[in-house]
Amino acid sequence: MPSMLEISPEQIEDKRLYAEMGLNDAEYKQITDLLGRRPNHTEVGLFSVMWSEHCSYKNSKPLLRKFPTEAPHVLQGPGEGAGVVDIGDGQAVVFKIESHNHPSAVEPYQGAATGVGGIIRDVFSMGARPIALLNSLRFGSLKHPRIKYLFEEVVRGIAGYGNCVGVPTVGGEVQFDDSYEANPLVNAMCVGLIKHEELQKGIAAGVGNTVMYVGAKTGRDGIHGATFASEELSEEAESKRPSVQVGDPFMEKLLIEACLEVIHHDALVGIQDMGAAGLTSSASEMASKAGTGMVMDLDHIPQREKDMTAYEMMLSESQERMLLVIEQGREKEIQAIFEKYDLEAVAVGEVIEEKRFRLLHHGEVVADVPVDALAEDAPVYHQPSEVPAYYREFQAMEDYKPAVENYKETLIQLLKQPTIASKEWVYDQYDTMVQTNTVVTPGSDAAVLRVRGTDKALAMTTDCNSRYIYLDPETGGKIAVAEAARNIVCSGGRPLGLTDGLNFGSPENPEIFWQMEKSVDGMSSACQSLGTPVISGNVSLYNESYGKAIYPTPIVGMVGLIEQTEHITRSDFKQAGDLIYMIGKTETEFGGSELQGMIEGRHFGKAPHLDLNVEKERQEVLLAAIQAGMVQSAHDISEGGLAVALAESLFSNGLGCKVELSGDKTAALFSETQSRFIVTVAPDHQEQFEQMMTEASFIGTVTDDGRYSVLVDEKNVINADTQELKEAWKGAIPCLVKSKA
Amino acid sequence: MKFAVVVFPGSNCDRDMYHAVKDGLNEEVDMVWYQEADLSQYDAILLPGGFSYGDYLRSGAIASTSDIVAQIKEAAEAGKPILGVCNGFQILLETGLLPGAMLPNRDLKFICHHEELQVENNETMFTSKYQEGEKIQIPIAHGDGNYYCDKSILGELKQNDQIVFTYTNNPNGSTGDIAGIVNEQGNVLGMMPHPERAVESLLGNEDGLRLFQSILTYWRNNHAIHA
Amino acid sequence: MHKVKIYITLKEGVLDPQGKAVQHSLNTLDFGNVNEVRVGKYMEVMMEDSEKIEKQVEEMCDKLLANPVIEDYSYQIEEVIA
Amino acid sequence: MHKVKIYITLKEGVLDPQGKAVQHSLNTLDFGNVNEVRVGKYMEVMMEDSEKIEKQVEEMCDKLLANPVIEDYSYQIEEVIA
Ligand SMILES: Nc1ncnc2c1ncn2[C@@H]1O[C@H](COP(=O)(O)OP(=O)(O)O)[C@@H](O)[C@H]1O
Ligand SMILES: [Mg+2]
Repeated sequence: MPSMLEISPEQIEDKRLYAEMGLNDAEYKQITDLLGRRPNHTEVGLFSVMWSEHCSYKNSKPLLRKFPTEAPHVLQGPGEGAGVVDIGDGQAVVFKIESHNHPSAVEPYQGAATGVGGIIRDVFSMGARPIALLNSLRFGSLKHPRIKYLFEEVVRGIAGYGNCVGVPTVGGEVQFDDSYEANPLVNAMCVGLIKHEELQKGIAAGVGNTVMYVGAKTGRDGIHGATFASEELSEEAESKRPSVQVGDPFMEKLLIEACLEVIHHDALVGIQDMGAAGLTSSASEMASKAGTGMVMDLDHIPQREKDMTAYEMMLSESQERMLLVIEQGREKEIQAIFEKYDLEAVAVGEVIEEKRFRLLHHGEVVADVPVDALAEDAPVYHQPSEVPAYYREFQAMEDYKPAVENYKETLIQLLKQPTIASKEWVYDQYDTMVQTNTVVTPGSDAAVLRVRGTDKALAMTTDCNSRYIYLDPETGGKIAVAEAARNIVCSGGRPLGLTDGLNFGSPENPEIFWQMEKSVDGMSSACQSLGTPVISGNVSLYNESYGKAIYPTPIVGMVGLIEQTEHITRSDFKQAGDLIYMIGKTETEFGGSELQGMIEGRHFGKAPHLDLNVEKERQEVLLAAIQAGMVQSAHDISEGGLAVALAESLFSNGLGCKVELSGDKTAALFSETQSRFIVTVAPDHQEQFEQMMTEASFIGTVTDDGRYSVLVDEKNVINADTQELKEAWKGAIPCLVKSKA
Repeated sequence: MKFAVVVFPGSNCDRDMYHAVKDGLNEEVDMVWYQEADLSQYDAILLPGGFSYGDYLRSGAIASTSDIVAQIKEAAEAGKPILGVCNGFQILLETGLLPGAMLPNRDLKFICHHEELQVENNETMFTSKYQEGEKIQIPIAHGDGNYYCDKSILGELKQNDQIVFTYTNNPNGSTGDIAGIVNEQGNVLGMMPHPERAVESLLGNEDGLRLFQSILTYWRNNHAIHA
Repeated sequence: MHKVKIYITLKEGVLDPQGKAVQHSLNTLDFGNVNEVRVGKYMEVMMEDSEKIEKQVEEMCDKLLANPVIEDYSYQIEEVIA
Repeated sequence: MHKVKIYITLKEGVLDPQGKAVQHSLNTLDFGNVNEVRVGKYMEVMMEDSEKIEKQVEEMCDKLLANPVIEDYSYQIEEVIA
């Protein structure tokens, strides 16, 4: 059966070659049992990628089951290319987030670009037109030249791909922390819009139907990308470099248009993108979902390079490829659509009744395995979990409170912290407006896009404060979901659901697994409380190098529905004379705060407290107030506390504020107590607003003198020129990027 | 009035242009695929932005070799309004319908935000609805928007009043702060900023709408004369 | 079969933002003796034999590969045994 | 003074979308005998004399000019009289 030069099944077993492909002894044994014989080289390859964490979720499955995934408006939960949520009028939004951390660490431009390309394919393979991109990025300190390079190239790669395919990049977040120094995170999210009846599935139904391959030719790129993504980064990664994929956004643009045309063709049965593990995963998953089998003749696979083996073709992660199943005999009709776009559509196989995955190459059977063995029977591990010593220590600590002397200087320094500073340097490189739907471009709490032809709009955001999660994963997990929801609510939307990008270290480390477990618990309970089901997601594990793991970073990508475009609200103050309110009470909470990091150079202690009932109540009332037209601007209070949130609200319109607070100055200004908002209200609505929002306290007024003035207990604490603050905030990242090492 | 938006492989502002005419101007408009178009049926031709052929080689270069260019040239000679925005401008440069060439932005980065433009010439069929010297806000979104021409061409452009829009705050290094130019006859306009992104108050800006209205007014005036 | 190597350079006098940036980076990286950098394109084109290859190459360059407003080109043709 | 000519090409096997698009366009332009196009970079670097120019050039390429993950480079050094 195997071709002459191939390593024999016996050699694979004897020399434990499967281990190099990422399979352990027990897994190899399980494969041998499933097949009733030793697997050949190609077959071991198929299993190694399908049973990698990236494809099988073998370490995270038990945790993912905890997420609430159902709600009446969820049309498609996790399991397909992307989740789908009804927004009324026969329309739905489709969205998902995906990580491309390891490829980006090795080749940041292409890694980030192909990350964007991949998530877009997940969305249009559902039949949806991609309407927006977001991203969530984590890097080490910009002081290091290598980090600067990674940061610049990742942003350039996201821009290079997204701008070219014509999907606006409308939001995201970037944070900097030493824990990401050797292991940056690059997560990309895509949102699409679809009519209900256009929803597609990735199924290979109908025995006898034809399997078609569309898009770019297959090369040797990214071979073992999926297992690579599931392994710890090490020196060895350097030698794996040739596996880096290169993206072709032009090809992707053609694919989008052609595929969105093909979905209207009645001969189409199923469609799926070739993502991680390429042909292997798309083909076997399509068959497995349909309860069928598939036979493919690899001689027909369009190939970019000479003499590719079956193993290489099946494991290649060449980009911009799609797999279609169409009614037998109607190949020409489908091909005609792709021809218009100069794309090749090639018949490469057939759906069979027998639930086998059978591959032919040069007239020989080179692999023949049960379909479900690949897609369904991957082992599931319940990893041991252990409370880390650091957590016990942090919980036992006295509450931390920083000593602040010069409040104005502290505010300026906070505004210059890269995590807080303006991200304009980043989003100025993204086409934020193409498709002409973007109502709120980056810079506010969430991006807002109108839904053309209706009076509705969509709000979207990505969020995750990994410092809180590190200190206390359960509370931090709750905060991540709650904060994303706050951003949606502040924009005038009701959260519809979320996609999660779980980025962690090695699950085989019990303390890391504990972080995973607890974060998921926290996120799940917040999802329950806030009514935001998880509709899709992605898991990226082994984000560590030299034994040092990243901060646990479960990113939340959330989409909300704004019922009428007139509800769209921004974070910046609108008009002098408006009244400023703070919703919520401030406690002294500095564990994991921006100020703590700035002063101490590390994060410790307890994460801020979060009461989900309070959170839910406040979000509901605030949304109602916005919908009732009483709110001029709304902004959640997050990193850097009230002082920073106030400053951010002034920058767009060059206004000023006069605010009077009471109590402890440091806490009043910089504490990161959760569930708080700053809201401005026109004087006309004062009474009505105060009646409705009983938890709001009046703290000052918006002025037109361009001064930032805060008094605490009637004493002047900060009095600064808004412009001076803005320059510090706006200039920080460009300055760090430009500065020499 | 009937507009054609020519769609090349990789065009991505084609729908935006379509909506600007259809919803902003309430006129007839078709998106026509570059291989299937019969431009003789249309009164005005719009070349949209995007990345035709991925901007590979040079932006606009590969599109400028396609067969449809002959039809575009014919329409230009017939005096029809032809508007190329962003990649459309780059294509017009590559075909030689407009003088000059595009280089990468001075800072080598793609840039996208609103820019202030000055209307230098309001006597074209594209700008009659603006005041001369008027400052307007139009979004830009490009990586290769650094307009280049040599001194003698710049002199000619100035002498013939072919410079239609300039940037008040040159964002990309363009020669003479040029944001948009017309041909000598005045019926072919190329500009990097995107007027089709500025036609609705919901999206925060309507300064681009008058450009389309100017085309319509011109056509109506002329059409009335011929009819 | 022929392998044609084509070099496309910016005309003298045309500003080269990329070259400038590269030069600047090299200077800061301690290559102080770098005076000027110009960035162009290098293409390798494989062509099946034809009698008028030279003419073809020039035509290709004139029509598509180089933009005469800003660029010059030169080329080398090598015969290769397939 | 030295003029250093640097040629940067994509490694074999690395996808070259640009080359593919150019090839396709040349084929439709009636250059049917064009089989493959690979697009790379060509740089001309003017350097003041130094004893270890060769070493410098390689360092420059390794550190900045070429991306070792996906690109190869080669170079020629010419002496020029200023
Ligand atoms: N990587 C990015 N891509 C696009 N927009 C970004 C990115 N990072 C930040 N932004 C935008 O900058 C603004 C501020 O971001 P951030 O401080 O993270 O907001 P918040 O704390 O309200 O979530 C938001 O509008 C966000 O969308
Ligand atoms: Mg916010």
